[in-house]
Amino acid sequence: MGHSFLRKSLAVAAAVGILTGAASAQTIKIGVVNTFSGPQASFGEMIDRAFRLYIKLNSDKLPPGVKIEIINRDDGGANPDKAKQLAQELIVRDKIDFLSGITFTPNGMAIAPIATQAKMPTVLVNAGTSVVVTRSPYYVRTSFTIFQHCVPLGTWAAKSLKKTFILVSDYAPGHDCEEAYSSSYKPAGGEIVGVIRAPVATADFAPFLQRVKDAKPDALMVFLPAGRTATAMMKSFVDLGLKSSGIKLIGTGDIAPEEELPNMGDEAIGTISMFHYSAAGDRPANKAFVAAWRKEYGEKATPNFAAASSWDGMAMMFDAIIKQNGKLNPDKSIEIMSHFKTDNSPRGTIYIDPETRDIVQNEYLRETRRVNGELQNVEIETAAVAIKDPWQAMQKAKK
Amino acid sequence: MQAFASSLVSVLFHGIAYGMILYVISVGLSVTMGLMGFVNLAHGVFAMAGGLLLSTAMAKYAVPFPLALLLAFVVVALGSVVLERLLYSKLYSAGELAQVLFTMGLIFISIAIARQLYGTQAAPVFLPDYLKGQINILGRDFPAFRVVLIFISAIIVVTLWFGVERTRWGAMVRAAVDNRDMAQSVGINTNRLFMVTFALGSGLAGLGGALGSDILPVQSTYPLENLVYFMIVVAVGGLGSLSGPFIAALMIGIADTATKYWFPELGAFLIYAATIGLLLWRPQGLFGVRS
Amino acid sequence: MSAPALETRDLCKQFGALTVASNINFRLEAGARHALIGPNGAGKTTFVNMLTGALPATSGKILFGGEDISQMAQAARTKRGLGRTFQITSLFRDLPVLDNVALGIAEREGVSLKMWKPASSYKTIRDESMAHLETMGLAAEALLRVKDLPYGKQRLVEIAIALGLKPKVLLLDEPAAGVPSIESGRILDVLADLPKDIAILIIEHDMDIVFRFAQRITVLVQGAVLVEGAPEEIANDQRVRDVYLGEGGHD
Amino acid sequence: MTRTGSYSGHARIGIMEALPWIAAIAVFFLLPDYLSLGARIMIYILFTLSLDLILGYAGIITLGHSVFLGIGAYAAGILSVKLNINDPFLQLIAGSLMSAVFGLASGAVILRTKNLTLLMLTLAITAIVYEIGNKASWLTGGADGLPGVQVNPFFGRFEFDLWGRTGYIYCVIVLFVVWFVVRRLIYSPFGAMLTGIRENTPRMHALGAPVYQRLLIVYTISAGIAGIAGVLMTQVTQSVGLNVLTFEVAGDVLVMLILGGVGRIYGAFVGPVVYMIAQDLLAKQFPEYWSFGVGVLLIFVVFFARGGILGLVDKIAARGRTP
Repeated sequence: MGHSFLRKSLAVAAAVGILTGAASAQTIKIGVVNTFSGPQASFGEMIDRAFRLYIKLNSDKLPPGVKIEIINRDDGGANPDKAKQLAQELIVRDKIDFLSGITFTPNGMAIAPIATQAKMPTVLVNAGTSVVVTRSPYYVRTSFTIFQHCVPLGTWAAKSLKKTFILVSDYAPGHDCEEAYSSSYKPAGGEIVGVIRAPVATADFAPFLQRVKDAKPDALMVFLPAGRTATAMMKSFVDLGLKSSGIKLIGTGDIAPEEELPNMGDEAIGTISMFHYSAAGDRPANKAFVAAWRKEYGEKATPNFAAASSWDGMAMMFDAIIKQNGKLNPDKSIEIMSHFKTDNSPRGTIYIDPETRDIVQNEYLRETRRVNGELQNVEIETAAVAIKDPWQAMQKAKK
Repeated sequence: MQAFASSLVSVLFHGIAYGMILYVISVGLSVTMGLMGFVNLAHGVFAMAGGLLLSTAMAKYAVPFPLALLLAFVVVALGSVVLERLLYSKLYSAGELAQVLFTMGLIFISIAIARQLYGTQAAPVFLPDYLKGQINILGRDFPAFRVVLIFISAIIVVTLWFGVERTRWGAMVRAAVDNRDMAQSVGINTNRLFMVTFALGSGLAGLGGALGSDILPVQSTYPLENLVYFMIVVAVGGLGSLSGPFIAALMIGIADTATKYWFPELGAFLIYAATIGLLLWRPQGLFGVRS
Repeated sequence: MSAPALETRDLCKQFGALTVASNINFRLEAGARHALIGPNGAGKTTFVNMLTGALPATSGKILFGGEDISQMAQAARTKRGLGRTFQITSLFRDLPVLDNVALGIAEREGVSLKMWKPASSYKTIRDESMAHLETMGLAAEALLRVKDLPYGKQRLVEIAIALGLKPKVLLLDEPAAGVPSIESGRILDVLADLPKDIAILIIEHDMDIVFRFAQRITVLVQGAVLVEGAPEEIANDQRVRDVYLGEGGHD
Repeated sequence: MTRTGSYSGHARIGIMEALPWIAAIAVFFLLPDYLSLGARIMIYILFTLSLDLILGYAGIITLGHSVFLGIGAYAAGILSVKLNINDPFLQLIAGSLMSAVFGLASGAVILRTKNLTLLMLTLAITAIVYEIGNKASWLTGGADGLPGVQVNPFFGRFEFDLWGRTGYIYCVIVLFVVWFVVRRLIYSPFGAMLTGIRENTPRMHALGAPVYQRLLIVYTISAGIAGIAGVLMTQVTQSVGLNVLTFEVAGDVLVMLILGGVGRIYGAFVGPVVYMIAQDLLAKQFPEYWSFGVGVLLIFVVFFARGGILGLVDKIAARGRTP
């Protein structure tokens, strides 16, 4: 009885599907596994806002009759089992055409097998561990990799800062950054005078920084998880007199996130960070992006790197939809997205490396400054142009 | 050798600062747990509230720092009385499980409220200029704020101990911790005693949360993230004791700092392992009146 | 002469500076009906707790049938045949009366670690529990929860549990405390009918019960044995009278 | 009704007890789109059931039960990824054993204590194991998780599929077997004895029960069952993340059990079903209110419904019976 009921309901569903299809109003569904709750919830908002803003401003470019629907699901943070269930449901139940979001690497790892199984074109807009994009041929990444930041940072630092102390969070991305920085810094003549792997949950950085201070390096290279501990680190850096003793604070953009700058105050001024995006970037595309963002979400709102990646990720999905005129084929979609290129990203020129399906972008050296009374990460140099993920190259070299 | 001595001074300094804050926050927990036998996992909520109050008062209403500290103490103490009368007091004899669940519920609620009001970022605390920078003591530079923090905490500790040793209230608390039934039978109004003590303990937590916002940044998940440390102080120090948690807090503060300084790769291992060892050696804590 | 059922030698207990038992030397002969009396706070319950192992003694020895059990855990002492009841009823209040008794029998019989067959299928345990309840006149209440029983009957359950352990020595800590006098008569009848081979030590305030039941009486005052003797000796002992009169008589 | 081994009651399986299984089968046919959520619910029921054994029956309060879920989960993951052992049943047995051994070892140490000290020790041990999981990234993948877990098709035929059918059936069958075993255990003299410990530990001492040894046994069994839940989670997700070792998961499972009802076996069924469906429906619409809601719910249960949902059902049923 169960079976016949099931068959009937499927038949009804199919009939409805045909009818709506015939009406030529086509809805393309994008399933988003994202983080809206828990301590990392700010990602969810950034990504969702970027998606919706792009759709709002660009829906006229879609083929006639095509509409985009976003279906959000909350994974609550790095919860692979939950993320996988949500992705599975989006695919099976909601019959989505694209999967996106994927804030955290473990979640991306868990979803990969079903993305492959379901041939689901998936756009990673945040997870930053190099290996994750290799887990499925249906993965494309618009975000970044840790190696992309930390390798150029090492290259740049070696030019003027001869001795570095490294402080990274003691988890996989932190270890990646430590490795990446050393790989370019040491061959260029830099000396690493100490490494501290601090527990991820560190609240008080004073003891670590005291040791850094005692080691008297030229630079302190810091990698922390995005979004919560940077302010505490920055305060201790100044309080303990590291800044006044001339040690340069350098790191990825995570040590001076736009949303935390107001809380940091003048302590943050002079911080050097390597990142793929700054809201203060003066490219016209970025100025337009930030202006649109503020118009939509208020004068005080500022988009961050996750917003930029998501904006570009949506642009990429639009590209695939437009090029196929709304008649989507997963393999075709992946093919198109793997060759995506734009000069109009808020990040400048970006493209996808067809071989790795990974992002190729510029890395900007920024310095935190006060501009018109507002703290900004001012891009002072394009440190790397069209950099591919160095990790992939290193893996190849190993083989 | 001199380098080692110098680093030892640093470790002790930061360790004591951290330990002092842990103590000011946790002492109330030790006393209420010893006095009322209440497993209050939500003690950190009061500390968070203190920190958020301080942040708001200073950032929004430009309240000077000392006044904001006082405000944190008073408001949290008063707020805790309301909770105590309405909810806590109903569960004094309800058994551990009910207390654990109730206080977990409080934690969840407070996290949600804090996030709604303050977002996920740490609440900003902009110290006045006179607390910034370095103070030179005996030829060494120390961060000014931490010096002040140790100083204020020391005053609080001395006042508290003096209060418990010399006042009628203190005598009643000590009597009731020793033997609640006895205290009741000699005419101590334990209801009021509990309320006042709870308020004081929570107020101190609020003060500690505010004072320590530099060391333990205040954000919405604060009560959960720091729960283990507060509990360790109390469990290791011993329930119902004033001096036990003091020594435990200093030990934890210094040990934690020393690990971070010399063996950062050990992370929190050492603290947890030491806690487990200590509790197995003395299940009632170092100076516990009861387990 | 065979070893006494239970004996203590120089048993002491101190809580900090407070001495609650000092050099207690005590013998409970096999099959004895012995009472332990003394004013409030004399240390009677502390003494019982040390005998059963609920409290460790500070110094001294406890011998059970001649064997030194001073260092033994409470459960092991129970297994050897040292049973007790509690002063304040300490029952499984939410469980049926029958189960209160059966749990002890199951421990005695060593079936508590059986994990597969339902407890209710262990007929012998069930039948024996019922037999003890019948002895206590509680057969009709076997399936009620203990907390639904009147207080006097709860005291009877206490004794039924103790009997279920088939003790060689039974320590009764105020079996009739708080029981209305009608029902305390029942308790007394039950006690009188207990098998003769069980040595019984009763702690009791009710002197009627003590004098009707006991063949020997030990008087404990401030943690020390004041005097021991036959009931009539105790009744006529001036020191005992002083102690009790000084207290304003017993209740 | 509190379900408990009893010398005075009976242990027949009632009609109502078939309900969960009828529901499980019905879901398979009627809600084929919900099977992956269904499988996760089954896993959490298993996990909650293991907690009910020690909390509901033996009265041990723990804030670190996730450690056993995590050890089972990582054991299965490491077996597959590092040792290439992909037999599902071998993983199941190995994971459960690992977890049980850890339960035995840690229980032997901590069960000598009680109350707050015990609570703290459960927390501290879980925190340490979490740290190890994070640090030993060569073995566990650290914070990136351990992906690429392979599970051979069951009996050489049934693979995990996109719809989650195989996973669902597998989880239901494992749960059924464990449920049957746990039910026997609860109704056995051992279960009756556990209830005795929960109700009145000093009295059990006086009855001659070596309480510590008994607690250790049940703690080990519970750890083994939680380990099974962990293995299932790894197998169904085909990867493992550090989240299985967090305090959050330990807290979640506690909430689920309390919500369903403690010491009733079926509380462990009702709690996760209600909690996870509510989370699935509400958390995505009102993520910011979710933890607020859970907090209010907990307090409500403590003050007004100590027996959880099943306790409320009992009360209503009792009211219906007495006119």
